[in-house]
Amino acid sequence: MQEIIERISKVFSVEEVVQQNNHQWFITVPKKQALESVTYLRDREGFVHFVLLSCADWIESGKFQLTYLLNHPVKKIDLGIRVFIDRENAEMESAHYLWEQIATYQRELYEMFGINFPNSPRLTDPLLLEGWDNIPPMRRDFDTLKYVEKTYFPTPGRKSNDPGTYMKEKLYPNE
Amino acid sequence: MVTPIHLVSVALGTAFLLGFTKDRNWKISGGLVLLALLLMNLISGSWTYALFFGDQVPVQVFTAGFKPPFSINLQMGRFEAAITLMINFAGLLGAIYLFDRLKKAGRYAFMVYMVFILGLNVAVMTRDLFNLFVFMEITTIATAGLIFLVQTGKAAAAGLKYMIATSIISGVLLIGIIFAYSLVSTLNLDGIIDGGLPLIKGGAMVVFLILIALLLESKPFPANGWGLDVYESAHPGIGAMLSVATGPMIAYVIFKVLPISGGAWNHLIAITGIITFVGSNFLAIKQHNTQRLLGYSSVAQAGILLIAIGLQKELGHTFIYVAAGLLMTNYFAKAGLFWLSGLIKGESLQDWTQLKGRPVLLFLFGLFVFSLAGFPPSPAFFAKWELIMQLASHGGYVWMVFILIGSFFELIYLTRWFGQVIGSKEKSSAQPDLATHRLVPVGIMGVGLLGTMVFFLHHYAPDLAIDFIPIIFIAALFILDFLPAFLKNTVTILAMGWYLLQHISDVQNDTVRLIFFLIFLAGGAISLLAGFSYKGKRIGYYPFVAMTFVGLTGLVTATTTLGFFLSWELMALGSYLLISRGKNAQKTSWIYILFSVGGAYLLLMGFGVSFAVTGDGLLSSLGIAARALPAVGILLTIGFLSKIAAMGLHIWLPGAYAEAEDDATPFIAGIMMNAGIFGLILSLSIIAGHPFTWWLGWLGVITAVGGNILAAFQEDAKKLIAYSSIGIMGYILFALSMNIQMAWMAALYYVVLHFLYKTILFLAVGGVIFRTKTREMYQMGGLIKKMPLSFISVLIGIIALAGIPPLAGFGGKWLFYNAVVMNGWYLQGALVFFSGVVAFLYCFKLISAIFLGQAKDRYRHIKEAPVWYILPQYLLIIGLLIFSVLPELVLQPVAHALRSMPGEGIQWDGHFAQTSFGYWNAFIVMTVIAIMFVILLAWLILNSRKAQKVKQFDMVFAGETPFTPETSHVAYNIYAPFNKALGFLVVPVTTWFWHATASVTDASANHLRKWYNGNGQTYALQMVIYIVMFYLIIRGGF
Amino acid sequence: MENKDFIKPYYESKIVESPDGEEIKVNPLEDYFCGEAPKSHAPNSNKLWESFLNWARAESLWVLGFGTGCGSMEILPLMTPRFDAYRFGVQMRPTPRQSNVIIISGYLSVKTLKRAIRSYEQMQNPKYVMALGSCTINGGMYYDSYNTINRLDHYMPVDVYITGCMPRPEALLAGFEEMKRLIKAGKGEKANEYAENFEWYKANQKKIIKDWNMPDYNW
Amino acid sequence: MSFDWLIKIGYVLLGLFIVLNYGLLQYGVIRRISARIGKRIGVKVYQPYIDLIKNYSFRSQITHGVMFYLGPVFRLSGGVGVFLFMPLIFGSEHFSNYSFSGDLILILYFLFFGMLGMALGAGEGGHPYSFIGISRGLSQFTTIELPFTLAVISLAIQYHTFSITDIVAAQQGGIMHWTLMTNPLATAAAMLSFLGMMGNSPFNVVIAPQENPIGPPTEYHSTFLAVLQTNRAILGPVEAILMVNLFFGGATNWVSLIIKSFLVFFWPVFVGIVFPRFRVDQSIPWFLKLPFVLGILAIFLI
Amino acid sequence: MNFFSVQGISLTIGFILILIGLWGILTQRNLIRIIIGFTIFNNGVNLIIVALAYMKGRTAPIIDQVVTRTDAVDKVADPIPQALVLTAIVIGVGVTAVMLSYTLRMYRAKHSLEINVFTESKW
Repeated sequence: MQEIIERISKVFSVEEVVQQNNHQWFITVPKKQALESVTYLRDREGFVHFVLLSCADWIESGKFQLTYLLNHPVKKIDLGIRVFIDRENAEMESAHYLWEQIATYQRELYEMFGINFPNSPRLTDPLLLEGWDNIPPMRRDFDTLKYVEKTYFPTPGRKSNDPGTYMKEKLYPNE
Repeated sequence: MVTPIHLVSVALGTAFLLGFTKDRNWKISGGLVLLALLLMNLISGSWTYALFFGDQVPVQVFTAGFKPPFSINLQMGRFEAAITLMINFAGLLGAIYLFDRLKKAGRYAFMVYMVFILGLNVAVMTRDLFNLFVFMEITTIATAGLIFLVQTGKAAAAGLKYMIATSIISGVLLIGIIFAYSLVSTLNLDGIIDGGLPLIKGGAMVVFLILIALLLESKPFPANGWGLDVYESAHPGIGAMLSVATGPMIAYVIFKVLPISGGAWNHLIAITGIITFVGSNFLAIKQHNTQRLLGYSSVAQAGILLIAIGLQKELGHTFIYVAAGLLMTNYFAKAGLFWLSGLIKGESLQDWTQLKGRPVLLFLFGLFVFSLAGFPPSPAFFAKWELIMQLASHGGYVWMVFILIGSFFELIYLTRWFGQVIGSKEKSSAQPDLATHRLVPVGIMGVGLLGTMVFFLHHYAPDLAIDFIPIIFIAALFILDFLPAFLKNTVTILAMGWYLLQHISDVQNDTVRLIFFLIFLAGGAISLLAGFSYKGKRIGYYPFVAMTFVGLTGLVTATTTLGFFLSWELMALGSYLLISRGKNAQKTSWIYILFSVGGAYLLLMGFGVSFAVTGDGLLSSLGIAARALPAVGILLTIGFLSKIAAMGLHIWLPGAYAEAEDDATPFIAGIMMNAGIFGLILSLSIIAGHPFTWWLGWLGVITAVGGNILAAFQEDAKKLIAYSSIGIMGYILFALSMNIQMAWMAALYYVVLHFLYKTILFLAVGGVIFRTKTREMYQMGGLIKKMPLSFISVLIGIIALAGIPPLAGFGGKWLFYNAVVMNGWYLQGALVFFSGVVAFLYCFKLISAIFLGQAKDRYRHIKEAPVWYILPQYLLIIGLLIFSVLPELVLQPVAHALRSMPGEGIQWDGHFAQTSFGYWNAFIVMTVIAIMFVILLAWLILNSRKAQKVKQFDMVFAGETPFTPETSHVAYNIYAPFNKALGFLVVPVTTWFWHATASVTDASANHLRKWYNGNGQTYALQMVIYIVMFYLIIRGGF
Repeated sequence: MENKDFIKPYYESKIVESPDGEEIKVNPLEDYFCGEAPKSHAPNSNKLWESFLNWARAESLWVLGFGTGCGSMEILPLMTPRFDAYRFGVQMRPTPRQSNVIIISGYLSVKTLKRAIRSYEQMQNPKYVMALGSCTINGGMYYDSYNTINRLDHYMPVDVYITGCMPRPEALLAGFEEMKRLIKAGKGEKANEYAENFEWYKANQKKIIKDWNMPDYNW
Repeated sequence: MSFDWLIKIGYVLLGLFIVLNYGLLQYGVIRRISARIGKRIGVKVYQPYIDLIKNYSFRSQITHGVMFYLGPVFRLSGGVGVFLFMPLIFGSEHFSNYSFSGDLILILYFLFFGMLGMALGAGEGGHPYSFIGISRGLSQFTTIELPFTLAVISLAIQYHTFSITDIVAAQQGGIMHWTLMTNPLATAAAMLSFLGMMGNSPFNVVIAPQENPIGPPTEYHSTFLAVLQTNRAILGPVEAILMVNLFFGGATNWVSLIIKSFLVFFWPVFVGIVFPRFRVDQSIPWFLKLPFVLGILAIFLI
Repeated sequence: MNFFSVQGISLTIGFILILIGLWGILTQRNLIRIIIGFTIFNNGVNLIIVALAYMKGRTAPIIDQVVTRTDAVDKVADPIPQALVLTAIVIGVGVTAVMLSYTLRMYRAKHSLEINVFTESKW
């Protein structure tokens, strides 16, 4: 694995390498090199299986972090390519031509985070949220509870408990 | 009487006189020529009249006051008079046609033209061999001069080739003549004939030289490249003269010189003729140049004329009719076509689309083409009939086969040409050249052809034994075609009704005939009602409808084989023309006519064999003939099989039915198809019990299964019904193959039913197509709400078709089961019933894809089919329902008619039908089912009377809604699993076979025609080889 | 945002050409769907007859096989030899037309709600709703999710609630028994309630289903 | 004025009533038996009655059009019609129904009447699954009928009649006279055909509940469905009775009729429980193999 | 017939000329040569005609002082072939003239005298 990362470091400017566990690494690359490195890994290094594309909202630093998780089916290792993009007018190059299923992930990210992927097929078709008319719900500046209270007729008098403390109280009241 | 020598003097005198005129005085010179030709016409005409109709005897004219052998003598007999008349008449019209061309070329051209006509006249009349040679040479040189009228290098080259060929011929001829002279010391033809040349040493060689030269002059295949090139390159007017003036001249010269061989050469000439006829027609298949095609055709016609000349002994007294028929048809039609081709801009066959939209010219074109192809009532039809009959009676079956093969090739290119012209979608942008002086000769030729037709019809009237009023009616419709459609429709329907009432008594005693008579006329009249929905004139529709129906009626009323065959061909021609009116029908109608006529030729052979056995042409004696020679029945049966589209011969049907116009299909499919059944009844009744019928039964099974399975896979509504027709024809064929009463009863019952429900279905579907403007079923859907009446028609139609009780269709199934078990054809029977279950597939597809399912946006405001489509459907439905309740109305008379057949019949007790196997009471079944249905309906209404009416998308769709009507209408290829399981049964083997046959024919014609490589020298070599080969062969044969 | 924006392209009005060249305006929502509102159907006036019919309805509960959320896992064992709901006249049907019970088996996202409503409305009167698990009562653990409803009875009338997260199949059987009891007692008239309070239900439904691209009542 | 016809109708209705109840109970019993095979207790024996009453008791219905409305009527007419033309009890004038107006062939073809009506009704429902189900059903039916046709022809050869009454009469006098014994090949072919005719697994791809929600009657509900259920309760036993009449000696009284037809009826159920479902393109060739060959042998070896 | 008689030799030469002519027609490519071939062919034919009319010891059938009307029957050869050959020669000249005029026209069209160039119309 180290050799792979070394080799890729020679071609791309890898910014940060994180080892999650024995078979999972994450590297961070600049936005411009993201898809090139994914292509490189697929074509040269044998990461032919695309696992997922996910997003994390770093609202504090004004960034979205995209992760392209790739799998090497022979060596049984995963490698995630992390890319940081701007939160304002978030936009990323579409990667649907690498694996067709990426288009669906991109639809999801468009819907949940509002990240634009130009030229991605059926990008604006609703995936889960038919008729959503608010800011994308997975953005951290979206206040879910307020939205629910406004929309879904919450049961009056409903109380919520922290499951941990509540169950401890219930099951082991003496401790 | 004017002495025939004036034919010479007038022509010669005029030619000399022209020398004194000036080029600019073309009016004088031209007028002189026309006057002279008119005069010559009068002379020949008066002789012809006197010789044929007066009591004039043939005369000999002696020149220089001596009697032969010391002088030249001209003879004016019947043949000479007729042929000179033909030549002069063509000469006159040709001069008119070519007038501007000749005028431009100056007075010498007129002179050459006169000399040309002169040469032809004298060559016909002279009885002196050397004189014959001289005048043939004069003709040749004059022809060469006339070829010069077209100032192209191509024409010049063709002229040189012509000169090369004719010079060789003349050399050979001259040597022959001089040796003949040296052997018998006379040049007089009668003298030479009396001299007994073949008996003298070296005489055979002399005969060979003379006759081979004359034969070569008639452009025998394959040493005739030069002739074809001339036809192609010369002016069409000259081509016409070559074909219709020179051609008869040569033929007659051969005819008159032939006796010098003492009969030894007769068959040789005929063999040469048949080779030419078959070969030229074969090569013509690949021609695209009009004039070259006509050239091939002319050569072929000369060939068949040679057959007649060669076989004159066998033909006996009919020779004159055969020869005249062939000669006249070619004369009028070929001249007409050549002259027409001069009107057309461009040389290709495609350019003839310029004729579109000009009904009169199209009519003439069709008249010429179909006369050439030998359709009735053209003289060629009678000539070929007579030829075949006489050949058959002399055991010349091989001749018969080859003549028919040649005719078939001829048919291929002629009908394809015609089809291209009327079926082609794009119209040539060029305008034809419609100068009056060119149109008039064409018109006169057309009139002449019609006149000859009348003459021949009149002559053969006793043999035909048909009613001429219907034929006159067709002619009247042609003339009145400018009237509006509804008027013509009314007239046609009324005429059919009138004819039915007038003549029903003729067939009353023969139930089988009566059934067909009623189907053809009453059914036809009802189905024609749909024609009222069309506006405008529909030029060229009703004459052909009438032609079809006249043919159909003639089939029933005919008592002679000739009458039957004429009606058959008339029907084929009429229906072909109707089908070819369809928008995309070019190819399918062509295939249709080929199969139709192919079948008809088999009939012709069958009738020929029958004539050979019995010596009379009565339909009633076919049975006697078949007892002696079952081949009669077998040939007829196979011929009729092509009409009912038995598997293997079926590929014409779906396309033809689908592409015909929507209101034409019902009577083509529902009614005309019964003609084939009628024929089969005729032919199978005479070979009943022959082992051949066992195979026929299996063919019926295959047809039923194949037709029905194929129907299930169709997307085109009309094609679906068409394939279903094939299936039902299979049932009927199967039933007719069984030689028992029950089976034939079933077959006839099916005939009636098939007529009823197939006409209903085609009318209903035709009405729907009339509104939706598409034939693809999956594009329709949900029309039940818009067209409830059509839906009910189709529903009743398919219930009857599928044989579900209580409608009449079940009766057919019941009779079938009984017949199958009685006859012991168990496995076949089971397979036929398998095909019956397959019928459900297409029945359901037909009704569901059109009427059920999702309505499309395009048809949201569509209206019910026109009332004129609905009305005949419901008239027929009433009939169907009556037969459903009271099947004995059909079955009892039929049983009576078939009582002489072996096997048991049905015992009737009121409505109760019983056989030794089973029983059936249609009346009670209907009553019980109707009462039960009403009660149950009442029960449901009681329970759910308040049901909410919903619209098309209000259905459960797994929580979703359908997207579009198109995506939710399951109608396309719905039997895919069935195809996966049983599709191997219907791989298109037949289509492959016919395609391969067609390609092989096409390719070999294309390959063989390369023989004519266009090099004059090669042509000369071919002639030399021809002479040598001919000599070697006859030496071997002598 | 206007609701219209959510209408799928194939339900937009369009102009098509008829075979005769005439132009036809097609509005799919009106032309393809029946626009009638549901009716309330009064029970048979003959009490005895009606109670007989109610008995039959109660003893023949045909359940629409419609799984939402995690509860559908609990329905499947009902048909196994261990629980064998057939004994109680409970059967599964694949089409709403032939069912009279719909089980909402757990949380309902807005997207699923739309389909659930459609299926419910396509069932015929009388019809019964069984709500399974906390999520249908007060949102359960998804009470603050941006896309799941909290209270089912604001969108369709519920006959029986079964508590639990998730309830076991035994609880479901008990629910069926309860539902039978209600029906036999003549209290299974929620379908009529739905028809009578149609406006209120529709308003609630339309409040959260923003792309309302179907007729008001799905026949 | 004779009232014979009235009495006749009375007996016919009585027979219909008996057959209907018998059919409903039979379905209940069969379902209970098949539940036992699956180690379940299963429905109540009278559950089909409850379902029927329930379906008739729906208060609202929808209709897609006239043919949709008529479809179930056609279907039930088909079922009742087959019953009407079928002699039930041999030797009983009262329970021979209207079998004097048509023979075996009439019954064979009348079976299609209901099928056709059902297909058209379902077709007007416009549901794609209806069309798919119908096309599967019709495709499959083509070869299902073939062995049966051969068997019928074989019977006609054997007994020289198409009359069911006569066929039954020829089989009287003990089990050794049954067609089962005298013509085992035809019986085998027909019984294999019968599997397909009853539409149980493995030949139930038409209504394939999982992939294609119950096929043609997808849109049918409430009273329409009740009518279809009524038909099923009548047609199933009647088809079994047809087999009994043709191959198992018929019946001279109700008891033997019910026992025999129940056993015949149970045969496809038994097979259905054991075997999984065929696709159409598997079932069509299946019928063309063993059953077809048996049928041909039955014709030639009789 | 004696082969070495005048008649025999003439006939032989006539046939040889015919064959030479034919050979020329069939082998030469140049149109003019072909036409010459025809001329030779014609001459051969004419020679045969004359040769056949030959009668030993007789003179040409011209009635003048030498051969009077009365003894013509015994003295002159058969006059008919003589008459024929005149006609044949005339016709031959005519044919040659027509051929030559065609050749002229063809040469103008394509500036060639090769016969295998003129194959526009074929097949």
